[in-house]
Amino acid sequence: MTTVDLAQTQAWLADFAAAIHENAALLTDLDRQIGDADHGSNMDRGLTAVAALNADDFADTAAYLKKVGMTLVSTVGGASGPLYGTFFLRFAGALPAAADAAGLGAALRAGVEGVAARGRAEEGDKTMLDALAPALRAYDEAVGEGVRPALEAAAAAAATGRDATVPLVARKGRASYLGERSAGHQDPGATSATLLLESAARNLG
Amino acid sequence: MTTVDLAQTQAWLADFAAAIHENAALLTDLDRQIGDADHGSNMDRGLTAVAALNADDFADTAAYLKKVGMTLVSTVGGASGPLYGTFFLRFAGALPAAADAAGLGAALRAGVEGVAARGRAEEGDKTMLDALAPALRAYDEAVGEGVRPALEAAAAAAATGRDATVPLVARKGRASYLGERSAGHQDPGATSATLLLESAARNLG
Amino acid sequence: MGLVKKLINDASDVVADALRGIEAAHADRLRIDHDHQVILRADAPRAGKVGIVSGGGSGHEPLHGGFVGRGMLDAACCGQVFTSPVPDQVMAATTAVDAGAGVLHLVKNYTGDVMNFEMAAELAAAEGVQVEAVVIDDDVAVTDSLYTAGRRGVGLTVLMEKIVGAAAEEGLDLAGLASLARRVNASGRSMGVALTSCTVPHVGRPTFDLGEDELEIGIGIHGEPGRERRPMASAREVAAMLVEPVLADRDFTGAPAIVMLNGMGATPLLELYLMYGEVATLLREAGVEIARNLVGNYITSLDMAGCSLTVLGADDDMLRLWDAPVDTPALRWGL
Amino acid sequence: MGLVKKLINDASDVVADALRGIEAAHADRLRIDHDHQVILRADAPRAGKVGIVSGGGSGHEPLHGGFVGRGMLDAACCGQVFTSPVPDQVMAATTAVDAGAGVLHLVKNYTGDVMNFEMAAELAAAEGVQVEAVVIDDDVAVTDSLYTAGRRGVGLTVLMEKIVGAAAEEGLDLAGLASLARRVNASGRSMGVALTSCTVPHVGRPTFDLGEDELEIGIGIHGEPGRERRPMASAREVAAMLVEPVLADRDFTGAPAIVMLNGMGATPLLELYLMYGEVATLLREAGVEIARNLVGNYITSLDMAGCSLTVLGADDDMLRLWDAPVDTPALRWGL
Ligand SMILES: Nc1ncnc2c1ncn2[C@@H]1O[C@H](COP(=O)(O)OP(=O)(O)O)[C@@H](O)[C@H]1O
Ligand SMILES: Nc1ncnc2c1ncn2[C@@H]1O[C@H](COP(=O)(O)OP(=O)(O)O)[C@@H](O)[C@H]1O
Ligand SMILES: [Mg+2]
Ligand SMILES: [Mg+2]
Ligand SMILES: [Mg+2]
Ligand SMILES: [Mg+2]
Repeated sequence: MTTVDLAQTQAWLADFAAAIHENAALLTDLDRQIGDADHGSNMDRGLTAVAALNADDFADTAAYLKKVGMTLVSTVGGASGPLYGTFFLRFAGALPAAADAAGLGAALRAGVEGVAARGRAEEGDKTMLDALAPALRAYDEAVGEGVRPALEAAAAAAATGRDATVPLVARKGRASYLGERSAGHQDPGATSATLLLESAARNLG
Repeated sequence: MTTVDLAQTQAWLADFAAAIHENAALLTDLDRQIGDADHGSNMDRGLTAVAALNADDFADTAAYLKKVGMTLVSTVGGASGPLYGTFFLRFAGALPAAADAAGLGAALRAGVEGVAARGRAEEGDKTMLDALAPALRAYDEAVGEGVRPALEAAAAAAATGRDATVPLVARKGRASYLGERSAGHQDPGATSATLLLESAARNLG
Repeated sequence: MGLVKKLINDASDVVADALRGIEAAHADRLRIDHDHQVILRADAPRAGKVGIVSGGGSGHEPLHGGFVGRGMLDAACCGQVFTSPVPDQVMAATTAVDAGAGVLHLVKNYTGDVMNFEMAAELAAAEGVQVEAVVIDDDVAVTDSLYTAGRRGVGLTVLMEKIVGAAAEEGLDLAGLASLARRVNASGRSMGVALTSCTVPHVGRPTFDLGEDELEIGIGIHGEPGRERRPMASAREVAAMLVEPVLADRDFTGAPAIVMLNGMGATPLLELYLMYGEVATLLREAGVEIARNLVGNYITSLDMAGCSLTVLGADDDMLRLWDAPVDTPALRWGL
Repeated sequence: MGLVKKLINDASDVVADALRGIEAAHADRLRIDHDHQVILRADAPRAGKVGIVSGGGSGHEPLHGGFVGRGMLDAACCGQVFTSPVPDQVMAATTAVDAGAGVLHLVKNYTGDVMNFEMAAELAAAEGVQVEAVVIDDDVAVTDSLYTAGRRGVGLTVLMEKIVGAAAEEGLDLAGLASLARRVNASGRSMGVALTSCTVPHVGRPTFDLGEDELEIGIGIHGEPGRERRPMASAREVAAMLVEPVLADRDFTGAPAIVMLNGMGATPLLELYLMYGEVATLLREAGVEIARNLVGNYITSLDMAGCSLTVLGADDDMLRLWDAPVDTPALRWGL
């Protein structure tokens, strides 16, 4: 049975940091269309700080991930800082030692629920939750197949959810100020959240 | 012997006002290149006020032209207001009753010298004097032929002087701040001064 | 991308570099915590006084840092450009200005600002600092509903910081200040218009593109597109586009009003005064009695051209606090 | 041409309309002579006091109208945009503020301003008003020579109006004020840079075009092109382009300096403070002791992006007058 270890977890975050850096201009450009043009630079600043953490400094995966969450809270700012920070803090809090697919699923659920609670958003509000919530459902459905297949299903569902944000009228976050004019644009946070799950699927399990 | 009367004089100013109005955008655009983009609107504002004067309100041509000068001083502003104002005030002061070509020449000389005195400029400084001074010389040379031919010679000399401002480096007025960069542009004031003489040649004598 | 056309060094250092300039300019009255990018009153904390802390993304100057000083804020947290400050910054500001009487957070209603201030308040409470937060949401351009993020906090923030800051200076306690702030928020409304978007240093191109003959109506302060695009109009017509939705949202007759006509950053003062003339005429025609006014750049959006109108229906208390002495870099009177 | 993209009604009415707004905003302290487009202290003329009159083209706000009030100007003459006022305006201002002690004209060195003020002074003298004029020419971007129009008057005008205005408020007589003004003029230098030109309302397009990667160095305050075009540079490099020619023109070591970092109209305050940080560092490294400073939009060029630096080598008298109370719409302290 595959379990998630500290090295894998750090690889996940390193991969996510690289993906954010590569996509920073895209994320900012999406945010430019229906927001304030900073999602890419916000996330890039935070993940650069996360990538600088040394896994050897931490007793276990949960401790490392807790620090990841605190680092994001302390460096990202904006809406995405507390949301991604909460995701990792709750994720870390729910992650069992030597987590298997089910354990990882519990952590993922805690993380996603943390985002929903912190942001008071629901699916369909055109936020990162529109990628995270379907990803969690897909993960749970595939959890019996093991960590990697479940994460692959989650990443695919996140991408579908991200694409489905395009026609939505935003009800939460900055895009909501645009009202009807927010329709026709892809949500930046759902885009970065999909990168998060894609990195997970490439590195965990 | 042709003399200059009040009706002719008013026709001159009306024609000048029309010429300025037609060329306002050009004058402003010339000023935009080496100045502050207001020569056209300045002159247009002033000549609109001049055109509204009623010649019947004045005892003679000199009184009318004095009012023209005062009106320009009071409405144009900038460098051209005092300069054109002074031109007409001095012109009016030197104009004999029922002026013939020589009398008109004396008035023209007084006007041009007034501009030079007020502006402390010399020919070659890239100002309106570069049109006015050669015009005066040409007028004096042709004065024996009568008002109309002398004014036609003056207008042609003004145009030549105006064109000759293009290569000059400005030493007076706002264009002087540009130093060498003022070369290659036609002086706006020399351009409007040429219109003044062309209107005179069309209406006086 | 070449150098973005701004007076900056590196886009990532804009806030840090500007803070050095603010320190050089105002060392006599302000103290800068460069680690946390917090601007503090040089004499903070003041014994017995409730600390007033605000902050948000940078790019709205003079808000908030220009309003730190006697009679207004004790501290301002400077986030990155258009990015809410992080909880560490708010926490540092909060503990630095707390003198035992507690700290009031004045928070503009943006998801990021609200969450980051909330997290900081939790941290501060855990350290025994009494914190209250009041959220400002005065922008009538945004439809309010239970299901949305609600209205943005915009121009009223300036009036709020002045009035609440004056009350804190007078010694009002934390509960009293929070309730005053909520009264101010309930009585103020704003509406903005843009002639151009603005360019975020990191991005190097305008956040939105607007045709030469278009206006963006109902904009916020982050260069985000507004609610509606309309054909370019005269100042008189634009004034009506600002005044009408404000008056439609709240009845401002029957009480004196404090009116701010604010520039978004790139609009000449000449135009702001001209707009104020138009706005004041319309307000008076609608029966609003303008008791006080403020015309200028107070809450900006980098180099955006445009302006916003804020109207606050003031009671005697608010008027008195408005007139009270204030001594900050950007607002100073009655000393 | 469609509507020019500005918050105005008709381009010809910009000044008249803005004056109505200024009146609406500052009726408590200013009086407007709409016929002559003159802004006056509400309490002018003041018995025994020399009247201080300035003015020039509009489009530089808050200069000059924003500096009318206690401790600064008695009247400001508002020409059309970028166009010197006509003698009638200056004459109206002069007679309105004369209380028998005479009137000092503070004139920026532009051919038009100088001639129009001169004509007005002749008219006023004819009516028995004692008038002195001091011409301000502080712009080191322009080569001075006997054969040219000389240097422009730019940023030093703000410092001049403050210092001379304070001395007039203290009761200094006309001759003393004129000599103080000449001392200030002799001790101050300025240099400006533009990132964009500006758009004159009547014209509807920028006065000059500048590439995305170009700076215009040595600009004045009328949107006119500068002395030189250079590639876009960092704030630190731009600061050197301003500081070096100023220090090359006059030795500012050995006496305290008053330094102004002024915005041209469309530059965010965030950038101005950032620039001030860079400029202050360079000045200090060059041995200049900055005793006082001013950062913000004080003498602008409509919607031009850019900034200017003014340095005044001050004696004790000037410093004291700088610190003296001032109470105008745009400058207020020490009350
Ligand atoms: N209330 C919320 N709940 C969940 N996600 C949200 C919420 N508000 C905003 N977001 C997400 O945050 C993203 C924007 O992040 P970012 O641009 O970094 O912050 P800001 O909006 O403060 O500038 C949005 O695209 C959206 O996915
Ligand atoms: N000292 C001077 N003597 C003669 N003509 C001058 C002088 N200074 C400027 N001019 C003329 O005035 C013209 C500019 O007029 P205008 O644009 O109306 O005024 P301003 O330069 O004040 O904006 C110049 O093109 C030049 O011909
Ligand atoms: Mg954003
Ligand atoms: Mg001109
Ligand atoms: Mg943001
Ligand atoms: Mg001019």
